[in-house]
Amino acid sequence: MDLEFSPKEQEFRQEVRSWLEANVPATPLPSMDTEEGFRLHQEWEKKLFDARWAVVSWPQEYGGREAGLTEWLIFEEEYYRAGAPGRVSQNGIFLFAPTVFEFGSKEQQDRYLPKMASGEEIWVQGWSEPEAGSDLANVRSRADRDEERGGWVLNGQKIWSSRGTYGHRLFGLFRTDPESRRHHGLTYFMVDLASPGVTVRPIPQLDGEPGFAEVFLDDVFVPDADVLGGAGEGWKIMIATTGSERGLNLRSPGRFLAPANRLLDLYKERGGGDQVLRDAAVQAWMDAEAYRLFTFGTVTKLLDGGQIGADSSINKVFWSQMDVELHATALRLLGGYGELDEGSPDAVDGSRWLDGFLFALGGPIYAGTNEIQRNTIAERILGLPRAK
Amino acid sequence: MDLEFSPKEQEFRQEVRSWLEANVPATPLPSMDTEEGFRLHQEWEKKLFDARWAVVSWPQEYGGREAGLTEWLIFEEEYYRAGAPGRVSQNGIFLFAPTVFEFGSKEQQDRYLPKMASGEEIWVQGWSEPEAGSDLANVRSRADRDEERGGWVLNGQKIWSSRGTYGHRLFGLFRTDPESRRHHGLTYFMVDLASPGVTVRPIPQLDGEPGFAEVFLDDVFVPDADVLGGAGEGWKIMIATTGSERGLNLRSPGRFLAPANRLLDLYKERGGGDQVLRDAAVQAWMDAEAYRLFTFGTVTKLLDGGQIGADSSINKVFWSQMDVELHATALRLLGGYGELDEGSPDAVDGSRWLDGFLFALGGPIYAGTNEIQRNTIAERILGLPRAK
Amino acid sequence: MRLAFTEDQQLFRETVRDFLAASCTTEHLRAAWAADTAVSSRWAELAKIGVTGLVVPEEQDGLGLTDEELSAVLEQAGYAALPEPLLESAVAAGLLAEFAPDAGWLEKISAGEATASVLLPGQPFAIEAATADVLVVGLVNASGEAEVHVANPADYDLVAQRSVDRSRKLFRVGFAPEPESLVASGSAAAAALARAADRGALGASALLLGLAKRMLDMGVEYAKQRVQRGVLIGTHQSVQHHLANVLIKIEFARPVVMRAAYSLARDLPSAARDVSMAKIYAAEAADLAARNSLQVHGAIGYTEEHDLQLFMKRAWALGAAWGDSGHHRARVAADLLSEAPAPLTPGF
Amino acid sequence: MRLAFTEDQQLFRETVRDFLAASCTTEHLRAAWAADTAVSSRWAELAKIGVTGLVVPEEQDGLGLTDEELSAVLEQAGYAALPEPLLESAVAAGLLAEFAPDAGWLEKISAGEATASVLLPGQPFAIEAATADVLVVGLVNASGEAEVHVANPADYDLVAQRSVDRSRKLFRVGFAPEPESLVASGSAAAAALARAADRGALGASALLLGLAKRMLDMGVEYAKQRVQRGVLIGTHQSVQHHLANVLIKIEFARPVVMRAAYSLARDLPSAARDVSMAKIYAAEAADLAARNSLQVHGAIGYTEEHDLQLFMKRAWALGAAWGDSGHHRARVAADLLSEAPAPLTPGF
Repeated sequence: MDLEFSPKEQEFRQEVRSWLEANVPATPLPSMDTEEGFRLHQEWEKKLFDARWAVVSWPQEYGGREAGLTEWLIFEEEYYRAGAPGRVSQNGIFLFAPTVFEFGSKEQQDRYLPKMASGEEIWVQGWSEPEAGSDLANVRSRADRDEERGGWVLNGQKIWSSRGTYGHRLFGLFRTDPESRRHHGLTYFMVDLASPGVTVRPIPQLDGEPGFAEVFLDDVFVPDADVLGGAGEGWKIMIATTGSERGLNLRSPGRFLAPANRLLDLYKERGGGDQVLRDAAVQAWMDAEAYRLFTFGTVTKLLDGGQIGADSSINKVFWSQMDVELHATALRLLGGYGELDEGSPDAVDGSRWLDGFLFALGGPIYAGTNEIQRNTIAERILGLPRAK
Repeated sequence: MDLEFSPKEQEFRQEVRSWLEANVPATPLPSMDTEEGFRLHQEWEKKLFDARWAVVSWPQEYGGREAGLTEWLIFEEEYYRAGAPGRVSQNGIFLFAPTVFEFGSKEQQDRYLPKMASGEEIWVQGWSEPEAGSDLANVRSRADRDEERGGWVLNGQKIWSSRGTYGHRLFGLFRTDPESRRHHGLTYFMVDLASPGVTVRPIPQLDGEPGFAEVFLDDVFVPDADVLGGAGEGWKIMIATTGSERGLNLRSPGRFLAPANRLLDLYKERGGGDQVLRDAAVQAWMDAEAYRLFTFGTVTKLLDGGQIGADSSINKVFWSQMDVELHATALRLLGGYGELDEGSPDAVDGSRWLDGFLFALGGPIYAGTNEIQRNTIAERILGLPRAK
Repeated sequence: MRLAFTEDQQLFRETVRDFLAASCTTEHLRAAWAADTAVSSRWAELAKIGVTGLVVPEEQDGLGLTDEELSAVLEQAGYAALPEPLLESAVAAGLLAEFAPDAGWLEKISAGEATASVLLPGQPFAIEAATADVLVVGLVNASGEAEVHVANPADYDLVAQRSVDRSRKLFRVGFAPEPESLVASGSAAAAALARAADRGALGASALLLGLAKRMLDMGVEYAKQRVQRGVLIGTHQSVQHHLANVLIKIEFARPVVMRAAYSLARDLPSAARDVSMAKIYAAEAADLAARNSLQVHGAIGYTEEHDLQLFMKRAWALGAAWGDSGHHRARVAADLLSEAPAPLTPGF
Repeated sequence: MRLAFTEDQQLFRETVRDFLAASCTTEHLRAAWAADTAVSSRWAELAKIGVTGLVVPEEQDGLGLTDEELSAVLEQAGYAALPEPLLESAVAAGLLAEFAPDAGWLEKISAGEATASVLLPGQPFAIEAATADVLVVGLVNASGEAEVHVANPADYDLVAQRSVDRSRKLFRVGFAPEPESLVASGSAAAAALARAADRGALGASALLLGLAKRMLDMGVEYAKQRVQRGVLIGTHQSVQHHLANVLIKIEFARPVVMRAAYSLARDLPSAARDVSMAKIYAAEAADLAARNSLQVHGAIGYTEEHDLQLFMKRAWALGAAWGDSGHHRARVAADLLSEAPAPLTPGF
């Protein structure tokens, strides 16, 4: 084992840290799911992009630094440590971009990636459909061929599209072979949400913000230039992206340490020596540490040429539960002040703990419910027979 | 609500209490699953019987006092409070007897009940069979008609028969119609374990005692006189008995208060003010109290003419988990002494906490695993569709 | 020995249930969320069936009933997430009946013409303080003595807060005690305030029990109707077990809450311990009901449009109100580990 | 940055794994349960592949390896429930190497000709004390000073105990410290004893991790083969989730244990905190593995005939040994809540 960072890596960390210290907004930006907050988060992305910090692992030509896996992790650790704004462009740069790099044409890469990296164009995912649940193969939205115009006409409905309310472009699967079922006959489209026939209906979530939206498509024309890969190859292509979504573990090993450390501070202020709350706060901190170590283990595996695969299901169940417990513990520490929402003069830390709790509650549900993740673990890792 | 006991009931309680105080053995008897312990427990049953305390709710003619439900509960509370020996005859007097009273002929009642009540004949249950799991309808053991001798010839195998090692008679279902499946074609037999063709193989459980046994039947003859109810009526008749098995809640509301109070004492001695252990011990005590209150609620329902039904599944999951947690907490309090088994000079309270823990671990498994109980709750109480 | 409500209590309970089913729908709740006050014309309606004056003595036009009936009714109020300050008024009424029976407030409360709110020691905010016609304040003065004040709006200023449950209109109260507002002090005041806090905790337990049942019912309904990938999700064992575990919590919390109501109604020695136990069990049942019902609902349950959130948020708020589980565990432990714990109810 | 064993470490680990798979079967374990000592000819065999002298300095014929390799090997020992006192000998060896390198014990341990046992302050019993050739005793003397003694069987009397895990041969040790047996005292002794306790806790974590994996594997195997009512029980979602939850605990405990080994091997400032965290996670994984594997097995798993009990009972015993989770939680909290918590490993 070697749990040291190389001098070069440490230097990189220093560079990241000092830039962030100099540039991270002093006061948190408003929620990226409000109109103003969305705009301010776009501006922040532009600032990152101009300093080449927006997409560190990307090639130079698209604004990246070709950073290796470890450097990328260092960047992510520092980013969370600095309490920098959430990444409004994450669906694009983290989930979608890998697919574009792998399956997009050079023309598509040149057309999409720079604006994606600069935050000028925010991408929206169009995976779920009503009735389909977490089963991505259950696509009913269809695309019919339009030879004349050289493209496709899309009809249907996507739901739970995060950033959908204010985003610009949607990526998702549509059924191009009406006869097909399940994984077959699906094609990967990139839809300009400004196109005629697109209706976006914001869906406010528990915290009241329209974090995701329902997208209705009525005879929406999409040119061939906006088809990713070949017709009918959608499923194969999509796998990569969902892989990275569920592999959120690679988003940041330090992701939960910052709130865990704040929780310890909250305990010091308000715990009054209560041992049960002490253990709960310490457990949250240890889980954040364990998450970080698990991530380093995964990275080592990747550097050795291994795959993440179903491990990401293990990771997803763990972090989503930890995130809920961490914030639930904070609310217990706040007692009668825990219910105070933003806008309350007496709210502690601007109600960030309540916001965090409401946000965390989505974790066990999204990107495949934890029940589905456990089935996946049982079947794909433990090799148990398919659940009845 | 009226949570007082009537003067008559209080008087009854006093009578029970003083008899028990005068007669309960000062030192606990050896495990009823050892040869000597079994004999000593039989002697204790005889003592109870002679004082008419063995079967308080039974008719006078069979050694009972025709006690009502509440009086019976009072007896049970006092019995556990006094730390009196476990009931070696429980399979007979609690599980089987109700069936005999309901479906047995007068001749059978006269022949079986007195010896059952006096502990002279210990009854053994023969429900489970290999492969059948907790599904009682999955009976493979068969009984073939023998007109000449006027009875049946039994073949097959029963497993997990508690008291099977030293018990005298087995009650259980056998398939009398070879063509039948599931609930049909089953008949209720009472088998003398001394009959030729019976082989009993003790199965030591976690605590090392042969608490149950495997019973092999090879051409065992059972006369018609030992058939309960008519041929093919076995399932209908059995339901009542398993009802009472799962309705263990009616065994005693005070059942867990005695160990819970001992746990509080153990905490006072060894807890050293640890708040986490304090809360765990207090939780165990509260759960024992809640169990008691739940039982009073059930009794009220019964007195109002209601049924227990699937409520017993709710009760079974609760007490079996509580029993494990209660003893796990005790072992935590014992620290490095918790692993000491009987025979250890330094064992605390003669290793009763370890014994209790090992015994408790069976709870979530027996009488229908807790998973099956939850399915039952979901389907029969919440009305959810049958699990896939 | 009867651990069940009497027929009269059952009847009262059902009357309230039916009234709320019609007059306190989730549309009504959303209206209460949007308004400045959660008190509506429903308050006068509740008065007509005796609910607002439930614990008010008959001399002051109330029903003169006890914490037994109060908790039976509050369980229904919880099931409907009734936004009006029914519990707060009942706690205030108890103090008014003891120390200010002739001030005229009780008659108004019974008639549904007034609402009362209450602020006990250690309680950070008072509900509906801006609209309450009378605010009963309990405090510990500089010399460590308990005092009960009946404050008129003139006597205090308020700072409005915003609860995650928008129908809980919370206010920080800046109250300057005046000799005129003082109605009791010393040991009598201390005892009454302790009794009031227990009524509050018992009432919160009953509300939480009702909330838990409501969230369970919503989860069960959804599991019976929601088809995913061609199958009812209610056929999944994980869904069945999530909901079964909630039912188990509820079924064991119910007799615990009922017993606490019995003990408190009679001021039995075990009352305080029984009430604390009730709050612990009811809060745990409601917490699990919220988590598991949300998990069963999935993404749709995570939206503001879905009604589940109305009940989850109330449950979270009430779990911490009137003493959280940590506070009540300490109370139970203090009694059980003392030299002479209170005798069990029912006796043993 | 590499959070993984080196190829050499992997190789060593696999050698031990294969050896134990053949030479430490459950039949061997049952024999160890029945015997007066759990030490068999296997000890000499283990010496041949360097296991007994793993942490013994090369000068004393050992491999001179660190806690990293030790924990890698102990995970395999846990998987097999190896009954020999490998961990105790390693802890003793550490103290002997520091304070009595020339006493000749280390060479014998390396050669598999001797076993050592250890009794640290606060530890109630010493394992295999009756058969151990040397017993290293740590104690705090009357004046509160730490002392390390190398005791010969002549210096102490023993009272045999009986563990629920019959292969743990426990003894209460009545030891009368003699000037001749004293090998260290004061701060040096205190530091060495603290280090020894950390090695013990780390080793127990590795053993528990292996035990957890073994119990999971048994549950998975059973779920794949056991047919009930015509279906494989492994197709039940409840069974799948029981086992998946165990795997999650194990997969997150593993890097935590590895990190602790790394920190302790280098005596980093975070070592004590990292070791305590490892013990907490490994014990929790083993505890859940025992419960869920038992639940998946059902009644058959509850019998003495079934091998599951051999591993469950060892897991329960080790969970409390070398400091239980309460002890280690307090240690982690003390560091984290201090003015200057130890820096993270890896750094941040």
